[in-house]
Amino acid sequence: MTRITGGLIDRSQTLNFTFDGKRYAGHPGDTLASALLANGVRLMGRSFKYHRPRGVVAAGSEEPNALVTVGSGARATPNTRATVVELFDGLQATSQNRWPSLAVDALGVNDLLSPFFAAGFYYKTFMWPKSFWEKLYEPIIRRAAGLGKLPMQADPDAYDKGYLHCDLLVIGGGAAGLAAALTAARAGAQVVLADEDFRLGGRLLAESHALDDAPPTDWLAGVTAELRSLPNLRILTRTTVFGAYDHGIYGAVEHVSDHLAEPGGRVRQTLWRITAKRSLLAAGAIERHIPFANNDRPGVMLAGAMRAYANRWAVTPQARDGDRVAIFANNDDGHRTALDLMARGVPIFGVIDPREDAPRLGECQLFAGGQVTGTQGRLGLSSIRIAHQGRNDWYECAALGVSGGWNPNLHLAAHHRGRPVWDDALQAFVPGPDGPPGLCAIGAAAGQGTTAAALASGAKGAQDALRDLGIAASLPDLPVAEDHSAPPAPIWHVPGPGRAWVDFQNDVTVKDIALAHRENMRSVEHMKRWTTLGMATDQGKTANVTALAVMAELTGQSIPQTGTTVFRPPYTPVAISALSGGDPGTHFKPTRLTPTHHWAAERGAVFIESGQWMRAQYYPRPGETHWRQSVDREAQAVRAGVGICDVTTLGKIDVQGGDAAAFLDRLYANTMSTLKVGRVRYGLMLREDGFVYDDGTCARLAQDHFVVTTTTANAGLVYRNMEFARQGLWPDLDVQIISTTDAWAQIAVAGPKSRALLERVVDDADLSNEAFPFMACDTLTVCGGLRARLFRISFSGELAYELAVPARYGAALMDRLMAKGADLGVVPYGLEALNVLRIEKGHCTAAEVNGQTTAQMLGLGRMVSQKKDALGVVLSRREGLVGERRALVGLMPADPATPLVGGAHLFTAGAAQKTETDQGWITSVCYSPHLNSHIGLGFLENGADRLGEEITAANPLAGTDVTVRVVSPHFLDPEGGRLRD
Amino acid sequence: MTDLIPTTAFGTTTARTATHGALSMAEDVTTALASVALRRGADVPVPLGLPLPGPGGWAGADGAMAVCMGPDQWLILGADGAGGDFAADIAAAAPDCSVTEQTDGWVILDIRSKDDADGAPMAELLTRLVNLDPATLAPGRATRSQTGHLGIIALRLAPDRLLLLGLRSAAESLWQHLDGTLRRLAVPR
Amino acid sequence: MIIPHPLLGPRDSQEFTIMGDAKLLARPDGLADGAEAAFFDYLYLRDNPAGLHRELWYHEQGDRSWLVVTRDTLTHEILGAELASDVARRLAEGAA
Amino acid sequence: MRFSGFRVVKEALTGHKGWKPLWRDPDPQPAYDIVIVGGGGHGLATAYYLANTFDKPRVAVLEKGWLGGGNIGRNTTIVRSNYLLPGNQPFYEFSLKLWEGLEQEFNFNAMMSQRGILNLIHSDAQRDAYRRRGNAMLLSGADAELLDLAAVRDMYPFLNFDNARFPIRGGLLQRRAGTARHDAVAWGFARGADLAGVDLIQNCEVTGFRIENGTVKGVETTRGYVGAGKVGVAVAGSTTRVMEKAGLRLPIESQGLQAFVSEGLKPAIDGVITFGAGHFYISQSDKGGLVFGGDIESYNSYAQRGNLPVVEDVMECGMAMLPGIGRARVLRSWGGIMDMTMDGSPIIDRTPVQGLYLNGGWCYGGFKATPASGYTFAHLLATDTPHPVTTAMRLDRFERGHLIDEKGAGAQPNLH
Repeated sequence: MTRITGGLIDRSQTLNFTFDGKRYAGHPGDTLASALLANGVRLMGRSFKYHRPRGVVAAGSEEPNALVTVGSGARATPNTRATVVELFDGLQATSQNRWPSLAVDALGVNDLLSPFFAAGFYYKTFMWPKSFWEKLYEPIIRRAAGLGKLPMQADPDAYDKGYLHCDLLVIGGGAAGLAAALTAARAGAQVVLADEDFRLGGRLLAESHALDDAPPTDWLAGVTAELRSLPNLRILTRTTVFGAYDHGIYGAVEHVSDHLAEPGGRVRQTLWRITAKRSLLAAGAIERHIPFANNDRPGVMLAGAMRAYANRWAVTPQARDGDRVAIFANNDDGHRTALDLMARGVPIFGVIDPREDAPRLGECQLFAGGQVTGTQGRLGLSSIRIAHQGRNDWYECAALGVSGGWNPNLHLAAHHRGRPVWDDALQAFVPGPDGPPGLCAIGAAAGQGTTAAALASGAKGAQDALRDLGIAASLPDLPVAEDHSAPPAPIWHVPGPGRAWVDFQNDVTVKDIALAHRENMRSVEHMKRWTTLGMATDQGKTANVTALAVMAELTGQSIPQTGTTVFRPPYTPVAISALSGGDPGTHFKPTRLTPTHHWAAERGAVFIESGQWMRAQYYPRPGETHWRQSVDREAQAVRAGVGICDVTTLGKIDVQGGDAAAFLDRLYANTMSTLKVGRVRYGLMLREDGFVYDDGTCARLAQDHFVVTTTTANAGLVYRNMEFARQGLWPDLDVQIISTTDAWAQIAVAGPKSRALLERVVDDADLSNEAFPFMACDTLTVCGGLRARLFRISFSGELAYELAVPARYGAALMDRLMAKGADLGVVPYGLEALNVLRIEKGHCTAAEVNGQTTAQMLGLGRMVSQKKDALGVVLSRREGLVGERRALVGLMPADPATPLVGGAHLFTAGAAQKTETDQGWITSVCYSPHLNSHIGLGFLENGADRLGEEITAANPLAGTDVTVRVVSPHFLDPEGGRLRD
Repeated sequence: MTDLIPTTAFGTTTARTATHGALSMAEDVTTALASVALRRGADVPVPLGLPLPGPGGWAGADGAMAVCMGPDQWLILGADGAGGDFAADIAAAAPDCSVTEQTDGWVILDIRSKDDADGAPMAELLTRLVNLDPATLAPGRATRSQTGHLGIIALRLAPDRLLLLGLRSAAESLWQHLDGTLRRLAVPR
Repeated sequence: MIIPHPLLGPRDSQEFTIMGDAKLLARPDGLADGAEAAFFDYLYLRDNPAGLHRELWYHEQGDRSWLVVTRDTLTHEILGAELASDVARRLAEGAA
Repeated sequence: MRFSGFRVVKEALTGHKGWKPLWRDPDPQPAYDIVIVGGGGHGLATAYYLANTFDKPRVAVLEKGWLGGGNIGRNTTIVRSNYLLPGNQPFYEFSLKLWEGLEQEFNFNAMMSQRGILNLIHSDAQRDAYRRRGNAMLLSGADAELLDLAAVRDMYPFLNFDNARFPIRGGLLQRRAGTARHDAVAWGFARGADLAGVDLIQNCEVTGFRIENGTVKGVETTRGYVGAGKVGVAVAGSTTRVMEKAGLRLPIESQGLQAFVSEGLKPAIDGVITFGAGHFYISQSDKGGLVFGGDIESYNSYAQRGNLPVVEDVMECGMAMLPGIGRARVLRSWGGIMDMTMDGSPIIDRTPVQGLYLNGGWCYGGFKATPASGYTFAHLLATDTPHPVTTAMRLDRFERGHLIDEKGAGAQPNLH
């Protein structure tokens, strides 16, 4: 155990957990990393490329090394940073990217072969022989790559999403963030304070220096209590603000129950979309290391992290009690780690500081002007080599804290691609002026790194932000705090032989950067892409600036001339489940049900998705073993007697107003204004580019009142277009529109006996052919006073009607029609029979009106009136559209029993089959029980002139050719006598 | 009067309800709906004595309410009117307007927060349902928006009461979304 | 993004559907001479500016207003929004 | 310097001291036979083929930033030839054939990996549409297979088969499709062009065209005037901004497209899979990251970044198709500028300005086209006649009504 005294852990409780199957114990307040360290476990992972043994480097979300898989089964979560996993009882963690074990990893051989794996090596080899890439090289590379293993099972946890709106979002709950939140919340502003940690305080939790002569936890307790009492402030702990988007919108993920052994009905994570009028980035700073030879062994960590582990978690990175610890720092802050550890009884044998004038800040050996030039220890640090005053000696050392200074954590400030600016005094990049509008950095994120400066800049930042919003805020009394600012010396790496890691996880060393330089991959983006620097799971948080400095040294340019770091969302990796709201299952998109859905379900209907709708596909009867039997029966029943079908899904738009008719004349290619009241007309709508957009009917209920129908698929789009035309093109027309699709249950009643059936349900209406002819419509009552609309329109080619009643009566109407029509042989029919009936009549649906077809192709060219200005008419006259020779035809196989398939291509009989000879395709197919033949519709080159010709329908995917005869698309009753009787 | 038996938006004969923690919701099957749109040059009517509210508002009381749906367009809610011809009544009361029957176009869900006059559970619910500044749906306000990929009309009738109108055909999806949200909120964090 | 709806105030862009360049409000006269060339320009050619862009947004999950939003395509900053019907009326009066 | 396994071993044993720059950094010369504006994938490929195939070495590529810094460096790396229309499919099949020999040709391992693309089918109508497409692919000489549900289940058992809003009913598979390492494609072409004598000039922005009597004479740049016999523009999202300087308005809008990569994971997804009930496509890189994307941002933008609604939509679609990816984390998102045309298909053509040629309008599909785009654009620049597979990709097709509208979405770029 390397647990020491103090810390913010609850020793009264023990939490048991396992790592690679071995049992350990920790306490509430621990992270997985701190608990492992407390148990003397330093080896936590393997690096990506060389499989080098690795231990924890950091104490926060920037950790590049200590990645583990947490949980098991479908809940296994790979690549989880041990530094941010809050310990809970029963936690199972497993190491990754090693075989057979973490300590003995076969692919550790990669490390020995590392000279062959220099930056960019794979671009230069693995090309011979050609077939070996996919058969040999790539499979090996793929297996070796990757880190953790995804279970690839549906995520069983629940997630949710929420929306917050506030005056001020404070990102980070350290000294600066707390001061800001306090200032703003006291002023009455709506504030959201988000922090990724499970405890507010940020760096204050990790430091020992006093606030107002008391431990920082005292001040934290007071401020936290006050903040929690304020109703206008929402505190989100365990919440990472991961992205800054446009107009003050931030994405954040709250880890609601990741830290619980048993979620107990809670969601695992919540995605918050926070809309903030102003925001303050108080994300602190991230310490950088100093690359030197073999600087990546377990036991080497950032000095600030080492201090955090000691102060907050009461652990040290020693392998065992009494092991010696050293510090390598180019700045005063690094020395603090030595002081804090010594104060807690940890032996510090020395501080190595490359500054010749390094101050002596504590009672331990100071190697001023010294550098660490090497390390030893196979699975953990055992000794370091120190170059000092001309000597280069090995010293026993089990843990080394490294500090190369601090980089403001400006990630979010760069999400709008704004460039950070170099601050020479700080030797660091700070947020530039072109960050996300409304966002301002405070505290260490702005380079205000001392506690006093952070507190002050937080309070001031909040005051300024609120002033912009017209809210006056007064500055709170802030505690007296340390204010020692000492920028690092510009020492970026220790030159020398051996590999010095810059990017730990991706195994990018100083030599790789030098190679990138040699190969002219010098621009920062080329360097990054050539070496993979900064592309690991930490996005280079601990590596990028150092790499820039190394490249700058090689090119002789300054660091800002060399480039800047650009960050993209997310700040830290975010679970896909959180962003999606979890596994949507069948709720991926809304489901719309027809008014007769449950009625149909009770009758055993089989349903099929039709856009968002579920529609009855067919109604199988006992004894029917194949869907075709049901469909044939339904279709035949319609043509022989009467069938009923719910067609509610067609869009219905109510169009009213003094100029309604003129409006529809401009929307439809044909003329609507001449339609008489009480009549219906088929309408063809073009897109402005001249292609067919939609078709439907317009029923004129009154001089100034139409009901327009659209196809099911286009209902929303046609409505949108109508609003555009009404508001944007012809705002002076007196037209009002509203959708009524859902309000009415619309039932098709089709077949020669449909009139007989309807006469039994209407109240006092004359449905005779004379009184209510084909294309008539009226409002009336049915079933004893129920409001209804009746349209005599036909999709099947039979005598047919569509009857609309308020949706709540749809199911009852079906029942009534079935009861009243029993002796007429009435059947309910589904989408498949509807399809058969319409194909037999050559009516088009989405398969034919697919956005690529013209009115002329559909045989509807004459409907496009050239006498008026309607949408699409002008551009339908373009050469390419007018010259289109393909036309809708009917197709019958020479052998009626041979099925046709949609998507087959059409060729002149005997022609070679290739792109150049392609003459069209089949759009729709069915079996026609009335023709006793499979039939199809399709578009065929010069189709209208080829009736009777035998051609080939080729389906090369299945290797089949079918000889088909070209016929009229109106297979049945081409004169339309039946629907007019 | 027809002898046909109506069904609810969920295909049943009785209204659906649910309670999770402090929040409950119930389908309203009796309120009638009609839309009113101004014709060119028409004066704004006062149907059933209702002053038609401006954008983002609703007006009226439990008997009849009007909510603004868009420029020059309102939806009128008539309590217990679903059995009659509400659109005809409204048309008579708004002669220079385009009136359209909407009663069965929507499912109406009445969401209430129990035992909590300040509406804190309701406010928390709103953070999960709609991406709107709370002021947009403060008591007395109404708006169209979306929740769970579904368009809605929302009326904040009181601090503890929210009326949601969604497409009738998507009632089941809306219910699933709301029921899940209420259920999750009932679990303390 | 947040769209400043002229009637409803700031609203999340997710409530909207976008169609592109607001030049589509200036539909040519289909019965005029040379209509084909005018319609080609109208429907197909775009300035596609890197900077201020006037564009059409439809408040589909809202009040069904079509808006003309002025937005900077480099920064996404929105400088204003008005009802498309107001713009269209001005266009009709030849004052836009 | 020729790359080889031998060379890698030799350098490894000698401290990597012998590697040379992948390309020179020359200053611009006063004039070239052909100037290519844009040092992205298409521009570099054009220069490569001009110099290596069409024997035109006096070529410069002018790049305002760094080579390969445009959409070639920010895409989802998918290579395929599964188009429907005769104006497109032969071109993409030509491109796929070039891909198949590319690495040996330019002596650079771009990790072209033909692990297949599977387009999922969720309805009968979609099956018919994909059958039409698959047949069109076969007719063009490409490969295609229509899979039934059992075959899809066999191939990718982890797809959402049993709990889906839009159940999977089959798939259209192109086995020869796959992925390639995007940056390496740019570098391979750049290195090959440089070795053939092409001047690749970075940090050189074209600020204007010198046009006399309707003929282009050269370009003004931030590094001075560069004379040119011909100028070819291949600048993707910046197409309208550059062509505007020559006085041309185009049927193009620039819109943002986001893409995403997860943390590295052990191999789980072998090929490319696309969702048929929403915008989503995914593959897994050799490094282990899940690489995926979805719908475009739909608004005009030059900002190279996107917003949350699309992020959420992409993730929702991904989870609907592959609920097993939920616990993977998104590591990084990025945004590119797409030159969206009014019919969703590209333009490779002359322009009304003599000597000025346009290669653009690639929408979000330019990566797979890179070799063929370069080859055919080089063909056009070198011979002044369009390559046979690009005859439909004309600039005047919009005016004349000869559109190549794969989706049938009409003249609204954000619908393509």
